[in-house]
Amino acid sequence: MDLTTLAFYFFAALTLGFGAVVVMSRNILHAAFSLLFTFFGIAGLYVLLFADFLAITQIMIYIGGILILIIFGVMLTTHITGVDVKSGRTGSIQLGGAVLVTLALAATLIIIATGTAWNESPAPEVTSTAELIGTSLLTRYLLAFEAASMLLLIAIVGAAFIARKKN
Amino acid sequence: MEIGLSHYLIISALLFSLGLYGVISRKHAVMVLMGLELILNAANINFVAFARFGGMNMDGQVAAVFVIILAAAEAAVALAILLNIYQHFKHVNLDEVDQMKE
Amino acid sequence: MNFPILTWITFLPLAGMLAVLLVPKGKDEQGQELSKTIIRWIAAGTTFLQLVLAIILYFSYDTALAGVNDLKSFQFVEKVSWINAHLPMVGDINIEYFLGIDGLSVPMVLLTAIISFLAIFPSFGINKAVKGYFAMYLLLDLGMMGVFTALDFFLFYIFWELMLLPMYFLIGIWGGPRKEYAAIKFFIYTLVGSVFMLLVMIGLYHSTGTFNLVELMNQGNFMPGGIFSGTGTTLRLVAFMGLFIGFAIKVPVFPFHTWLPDAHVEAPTPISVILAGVLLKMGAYGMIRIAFPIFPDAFAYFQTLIAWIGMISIVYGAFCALGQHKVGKRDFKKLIAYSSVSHMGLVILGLASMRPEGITGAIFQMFNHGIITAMLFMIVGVIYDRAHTRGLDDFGGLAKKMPIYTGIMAVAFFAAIGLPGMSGFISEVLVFLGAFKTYPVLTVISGLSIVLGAAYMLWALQKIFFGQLPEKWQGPWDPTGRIYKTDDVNLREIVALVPLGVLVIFLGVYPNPVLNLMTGSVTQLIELMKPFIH
Amino acid sequence: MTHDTLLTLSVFVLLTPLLSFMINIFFGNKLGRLSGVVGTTILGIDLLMAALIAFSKLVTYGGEHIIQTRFEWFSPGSYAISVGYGIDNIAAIMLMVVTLISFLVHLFSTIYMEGDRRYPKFYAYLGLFTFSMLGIVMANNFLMMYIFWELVGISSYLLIGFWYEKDSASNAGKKAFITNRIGDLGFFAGIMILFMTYGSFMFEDIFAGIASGTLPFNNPTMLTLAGIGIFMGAMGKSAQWPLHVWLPDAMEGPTPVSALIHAATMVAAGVYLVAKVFWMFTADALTFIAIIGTITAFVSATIAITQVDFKKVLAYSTVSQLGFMIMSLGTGGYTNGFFHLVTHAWFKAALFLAAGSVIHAMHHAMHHMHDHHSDPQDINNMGGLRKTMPWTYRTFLFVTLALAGIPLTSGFLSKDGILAGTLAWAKLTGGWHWIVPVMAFTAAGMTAFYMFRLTIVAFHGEPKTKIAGHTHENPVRIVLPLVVLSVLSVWFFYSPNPIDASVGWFHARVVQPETAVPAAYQWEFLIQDHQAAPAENHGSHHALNALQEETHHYHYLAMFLSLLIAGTGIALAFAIYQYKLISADALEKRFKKLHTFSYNKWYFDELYHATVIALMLAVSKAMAWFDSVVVDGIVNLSAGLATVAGKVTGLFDHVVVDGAVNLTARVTGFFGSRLRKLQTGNIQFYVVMLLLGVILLFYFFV
Amino acid sequence: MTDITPFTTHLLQSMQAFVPETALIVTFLLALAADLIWKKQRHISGYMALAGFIVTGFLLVQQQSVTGITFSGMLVIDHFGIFIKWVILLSAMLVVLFSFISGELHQAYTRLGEYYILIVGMVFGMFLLTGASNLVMIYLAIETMSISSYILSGYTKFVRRASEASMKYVIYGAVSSGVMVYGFSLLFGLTGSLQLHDIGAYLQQHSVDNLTLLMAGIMILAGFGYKISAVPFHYWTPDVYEGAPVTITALLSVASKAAGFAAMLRFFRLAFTAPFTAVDADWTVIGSIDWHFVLAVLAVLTMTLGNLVALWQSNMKRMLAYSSIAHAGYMLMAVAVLNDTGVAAILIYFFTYMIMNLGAFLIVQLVADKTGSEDLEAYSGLGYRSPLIGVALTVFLISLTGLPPTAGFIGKLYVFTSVISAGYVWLAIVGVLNSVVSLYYYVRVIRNMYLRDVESQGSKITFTPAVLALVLLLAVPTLILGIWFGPLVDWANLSMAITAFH
Repeated sequence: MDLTTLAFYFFAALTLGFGAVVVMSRNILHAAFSLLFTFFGIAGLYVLLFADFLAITQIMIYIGGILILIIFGVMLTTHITGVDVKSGRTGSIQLGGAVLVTLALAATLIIIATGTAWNESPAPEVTSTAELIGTSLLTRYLLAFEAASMLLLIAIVGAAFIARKKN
Repeated sequence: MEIGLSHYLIISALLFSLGLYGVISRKHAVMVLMGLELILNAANINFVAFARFGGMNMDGQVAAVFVIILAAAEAAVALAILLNIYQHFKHVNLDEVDQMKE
Repeated sequence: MNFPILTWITFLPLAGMLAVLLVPKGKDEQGQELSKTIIRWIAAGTTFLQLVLAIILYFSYDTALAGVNDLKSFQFVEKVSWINAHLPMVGDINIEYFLGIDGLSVPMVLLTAIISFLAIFPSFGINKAVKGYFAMYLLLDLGMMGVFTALDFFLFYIFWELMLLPMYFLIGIWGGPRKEYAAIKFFIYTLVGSVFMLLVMIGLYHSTGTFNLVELMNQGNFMPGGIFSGTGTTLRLVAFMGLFIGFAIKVPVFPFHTWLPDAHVEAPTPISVILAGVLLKMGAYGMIRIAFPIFPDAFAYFQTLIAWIGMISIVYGAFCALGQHKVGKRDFKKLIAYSSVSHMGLVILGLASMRPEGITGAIFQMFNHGIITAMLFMIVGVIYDRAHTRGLDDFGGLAKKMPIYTGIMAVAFFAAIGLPGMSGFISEVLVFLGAFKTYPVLTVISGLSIVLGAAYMLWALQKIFFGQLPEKWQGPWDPTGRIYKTDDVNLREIVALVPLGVLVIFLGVYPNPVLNLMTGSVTQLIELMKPFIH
Repeated sequence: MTHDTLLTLSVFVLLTPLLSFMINIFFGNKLGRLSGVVGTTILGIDLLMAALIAFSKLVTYGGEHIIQTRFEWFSPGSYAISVGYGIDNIAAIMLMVVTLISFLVHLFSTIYMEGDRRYPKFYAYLGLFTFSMLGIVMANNFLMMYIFWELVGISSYLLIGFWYEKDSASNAGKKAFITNRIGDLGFFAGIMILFMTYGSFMFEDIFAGIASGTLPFNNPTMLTLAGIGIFMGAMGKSAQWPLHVWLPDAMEGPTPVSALIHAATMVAAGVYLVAKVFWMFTADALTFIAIIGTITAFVSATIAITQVDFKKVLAYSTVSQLGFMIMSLGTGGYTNGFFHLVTHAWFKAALFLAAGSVIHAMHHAMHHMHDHHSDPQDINNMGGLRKTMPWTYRTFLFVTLALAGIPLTSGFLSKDGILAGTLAWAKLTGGWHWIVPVMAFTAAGMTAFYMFRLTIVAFHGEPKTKIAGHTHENPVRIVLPLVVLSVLSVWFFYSPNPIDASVGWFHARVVQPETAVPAAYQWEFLIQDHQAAPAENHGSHHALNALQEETHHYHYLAMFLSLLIAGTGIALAFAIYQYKLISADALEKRFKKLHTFSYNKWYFDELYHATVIALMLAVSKAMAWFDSVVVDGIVNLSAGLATVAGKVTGLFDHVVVDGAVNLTARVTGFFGSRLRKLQTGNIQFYVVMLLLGVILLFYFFV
Repeated sequence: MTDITPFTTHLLQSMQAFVPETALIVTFLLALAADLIWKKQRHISGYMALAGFIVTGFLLVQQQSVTGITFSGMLVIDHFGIFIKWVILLSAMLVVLFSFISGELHQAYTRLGEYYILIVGMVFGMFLLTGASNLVMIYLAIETMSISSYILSGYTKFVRRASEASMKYVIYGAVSSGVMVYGFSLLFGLTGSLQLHDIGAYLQQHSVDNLTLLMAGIMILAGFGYKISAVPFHYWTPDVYEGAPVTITALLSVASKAAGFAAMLRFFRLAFTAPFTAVDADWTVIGSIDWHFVLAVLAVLTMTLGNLVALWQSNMKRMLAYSSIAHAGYMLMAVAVLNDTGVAAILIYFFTYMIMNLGAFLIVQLVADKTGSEDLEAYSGLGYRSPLIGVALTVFLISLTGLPPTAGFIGKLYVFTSVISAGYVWLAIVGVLNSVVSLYYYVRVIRNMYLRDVESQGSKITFTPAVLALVLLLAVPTLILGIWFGPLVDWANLSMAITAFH
């Protein structure tokens, strides 16, 4: 078992293990912090997949941005001191449905993942993906890039409006 | 055993399912949002893995970049809306926000 | 023909409707009454003009020309391109404003004009939302007339659907206690029928590239590969059944008839008159104008089934009418409604026979049933207006109180049971003769209606007119004498009823004026169908 | 008088009564009591014209089969339907019968109906009836026949139910009409068979078609069936068993109406029809006719014996006599059957008018005594009328003799012929057919018995009630018709020989027509020896067929037997009711069951109520229920409308009905509200459903 | 360094085709600025938006000649897209007009700056979606319009149910788009491309695993299905439609659906069918998955559920929500035939649907403003209390039912024509039976307006002439299109070909 393999299993365990904690923990703060480790594990997987730029983006945006946002959300919508932190699950029938549906979907996806002849080809050696991604974003994906900025603008205007307390 | 594409895909599938489970089963809306993030991350693992094993196809990584951007925007808007819900209900338990039905 | 008489006759009601809508509302009490009167007379005038046009049309109609599937021998044809658009895989959509009449439609046009005009008189009794009532009435008139004059399937369909909404309102707003139920039931039933028609229309269009009903009758116009091309294919059978059910619901025949008793019971008198007098005829008309000649092969396939349906309707309707005897509220209108099912079953049986006598009889029966049932409903209306009940048990001995009424009533009742000397007899005999040639056994069973018809009609006659007058009706109908000055029918009612009675007797003795209209067309229709009938 | 004149005049004869109808229906209220005068006058004119025609036809053109015309009425499709009218010898005679009796009834009614508030209407209906009846007489095709047939039905409906305030009267009218319609159904079916085969309604076309060997559906049975169908029409009108039930009820109508309709004309229409289309009956059809006639004659005779209502006795007697006529025609005795029709018309009309006279007198007496409860028609309330109403009694007695078949009366001539005919027929056909003459003779005997029972109980002895004692003879306008009709029942009007009708003009003019039916399907003895056109060998005995020969052989035997039996019957009646040698009550007790059975008319009404009518009502109820619950229910179910109309009693109990409604509601609920419940309002549930959707779609399409 | 000259040339060309969208961006920014500058002006951004839409309209007319694949295959500009853009633009303009008179919005706010701005943003997202031909682009466009609509549906944030609607919308939308993105990733894994054309080309040349393709397809359909509210991805629709302001509900029900259909059709045309097919022929579906059938099943489910549940609704907005689900089902029938006739039918249907549905919502808005209720009961006697409104609503509902002589009939006529001429008779039969069911709930409203409360007749409700003019602006075309629809068909006929090749 080489190092890559070991690293893979480590990051995979990190991702899935904390992922499980995220969705199962009764304490919302535990969940939020577990999410951090999940994202970290994913970033590790990206590295293993030669996506260095993405790994860094993952850490910066997710951990630095989204997760902070979420923790803010937790703070603003939960009485930290109260019992509320321990958020329950929904009703048992629905929970049963959730388990079933999730398991069915997971099984199906795994069957598909392992059984399919994917479009695979040997990867050329790449040193840094940042340049390639940058070129892509400013050439082929220029429109998408610009549209994304527009989207962010809309999101800012909208979120700001909704989150404002008074008109 | 060589770590191949399917390993990543299985991780992604499991993460996707975990995310869905979170969305479905958690009462607290913020936890639901966390589940959503897991879903999007699962898709991203797919994109990146396919990019890697499909001959370093950068399209996959670019797609993942966009997904991350959108996830951020979505999270922001969703949290803003949650705050608004909190104003009304004094909680964000999704199963109790069901005034409109049938 | 320079004067577009068919357009006039069809769209005159629309002009009348606009005029009605433009009548301003008087503000004070007196002004309001005035506007109601003006509206009523506008409607009467419009329909009267329509009747005049129909009579002119009747006298200038050339009975020598056959029509049916021969474009050249249609009369008063008006043909203008209306919609012209191209679609892939479907080709050019060519919808024409195409009106014309032949022997199959002339009697119906006449009938529509007569009934529409005469039903105005009972409408004078309507006092609620008069403007809306007459506007809807005239819109309905437009739809009915359009159905009988249109020769383009698309146009036909539009007119066909156009009547639904006015009819819904007329039953629903001005109807009886369960009007909402009856109105929606009517609406939904008819719509079920017409959506199938829509599908077949589209399919036909896809197969031939035309909506022209006359060209659709030419099997040569079906393009190879069209879904209705070929003969006797399953799809053609299905399409025929779709059309047939669509029309059968309107007729209505068993088992699609249950909307009729409800609609009749709840509808106000003039609307019952129109419903029975004209609307039911549209179904049977659709069969001979569209379903049979376009799908002769499918007709041949289903001929026996159709005859069975006709027979069952005849007997079933009669039994149900008789069943009013014991079951449920004994409602006069319901009785007549079921008798309509029975009488319209005769039409179906006649059509199924595909014999000259049968078809002629069927069309004539449509005409006669229109007139006779219109009379019957007006007659019900007369006592309903006075007594505010139609329960057969609530009456008795009216003959003593209302002798003239009884006389008119007797004519209508005897006409309804097919008494010789009345027009209904001729058509019944013709239908039976024609049907007997093709389906002897079914016809003999249908003959049961001769007995049953007499039974329920005479039973009703007895219930209402004979025996002792109940205590509560001993006095005058209207002690104040404001609305009804006499106990017997008033002038307005006589004006509406007597022409129909005269027509019934006249056509019973001398049916040629109507029969001659259709002989040529009926022969043509049978010639068209003959090659397909084994 | 040329043919054309004769035909034109017939049109006038036909339409004149219609004129009376029109005048009286539209101007009756203005005319008031004058309407009777108007009606009677018009009928008088009509009678004169009819007499002219009858004379002309029977004397001048007696040898010609028929004087007729045809024209096209209307055209369904490519050909036209022909109709027409014509006068043959039997029509000429019938014209006289109808117009004369109608005239006399008009006259009679001027007194009898005097006090009625709808007096003009009564005359209007009489006019309409006469018109319709004349139409039947003149029709030379099935279509016209059927049309006037129905018109007769409707006018008799109006007349029977004339006193519609009484439920029994309007019920009787309805019953008459509907029972007739049942027969008409067969009639119409027969017509349809014939029209389909021969393409025409004209008698001549159809008979020519049959003679040429064309058969309906190429099947002789169908010709028989057509014949039986036509005969069913006759069964209805002529009140043959089992459709005879309407006639006794029809006595609810005013008595002159009974005389006109139920004695002389309408009920004769059936017999007339059978005579008119005698050409087309096959052997099987004739046998059927004979048997129906015999049963009718016998059954109704037994019923008549025990009835106590004056008019009911006469009614059953009428039914019985009609049975005789039909039986005669069925056994091939064409001339005698028709002869009996004519003679019976006179004396039965006389009997009914006499009954009317009695009832009128009884009414007056009751009115006088302020008695409104007694039954003026119950013979047990009468007695001794011989003294108070001598003219009525005399005429009544004479026509009773005629009905009983005593020599010197017309009734003897005709009935004797019939009985001889049955013997001859039984001999020629043999086997169980002998039952026909046996029953016929028995019925003849019973006729004599019950008629004399009636005469004795009503007229002889002391008045049984005070009312009877206070009766008085009626005025001349009532008595005159009685006298005229009685006189017409004397033998010499028909034959110079009081015991042999065959030498008279009637037999000369009413000749049995040659059958059109192919020989294979007809009695051998009905086929004449030589094939000459019937018009050329009228009025002579040369064209006798085997049956007629045989009838002659039986003439004297029949005469002897019938006299013996009738005499016995009369003697018995006198013994029981006049001289009380045998106690009627004792007999009644002794034969309690038989008496009850007869008194209740063999329970035919009850039987029909329990079977046919009950079945009809059950079917109609079931269908109405089916309609309002099942058909509607199915529709409501599929349309998603949860309404089922109609509370149904009797057939299905509420559990079933409610169950059906609940089922409807439940299924509807499944469609609409169940799907609606999926929209729980819980967003997470929505997500579950979304995923479930993905999974299910995936596995569905795999 | 690669030579970027060809790229810049292409970019400049692309920008030409991007003019209307650019106009929208400019409008967005200008409105944003104007809103900040003139704070007192209540509708300033609304006027800006309206002006911007009109300009965009003009530019769109000019576009008619500029078509092609732009931005390296990110966006396709073709007549099909332009037709849909017109539907989007017109409905957005109408909704802006509705908003000017909406009492619901004005009760809560003195200014509606962000409201109109977000509408512009949403229109921009829809324009992008209409032309998007790259998976990333599709995702991005969907998110752009979604994020705007999340906010807009909760715009009246002091209203509890609006907030609830917005929350449900955002969660459901996020899950749906997450599932869709996962589907995208699977498709990417199968074909190695994000470009729809390339995916199509790849699928045509290689045979791929059906199971996976099906899973990817269904997951992607979940995304589109969510946008067009197709069963079983419709759950958000009733709640959001009920909670959102009427104007936004109207916009969602027409414009957003139109964009969803456009993207879906383009996706199927480009990715799952062969690019070159004979004129007037069915598109050739690549692979052995019967997409016709999949879509037909979705269509049947969608219209049946929509109609059956609509029967039970008593809230007008909610009823119209289910009705809009049903209409999506009718249109899905025409998608299922997967040919140009079907596209033309959808275009015609959409145009008519836009007019009648907006009309219906407009009246719901007017009535809600006057009576304070969206309940069916509020409509009792409306036909007498306000005759013109009553007649107009009757026309709209009849049109929604699909009876002649109204525009809705024409839409149905062409949809059924396409379905029947493709041979799907069973589907057509299900479709017409559904429209019969729909009659029942539409007529229920008419019943309330005319058959109920006739006697009392309530108090008269009056409206300003401007409002009535707006109503007529929608009612009259509904009738006219019912009897004179040649030009519409011609236009749809010109626009039905979806650019399917490079």
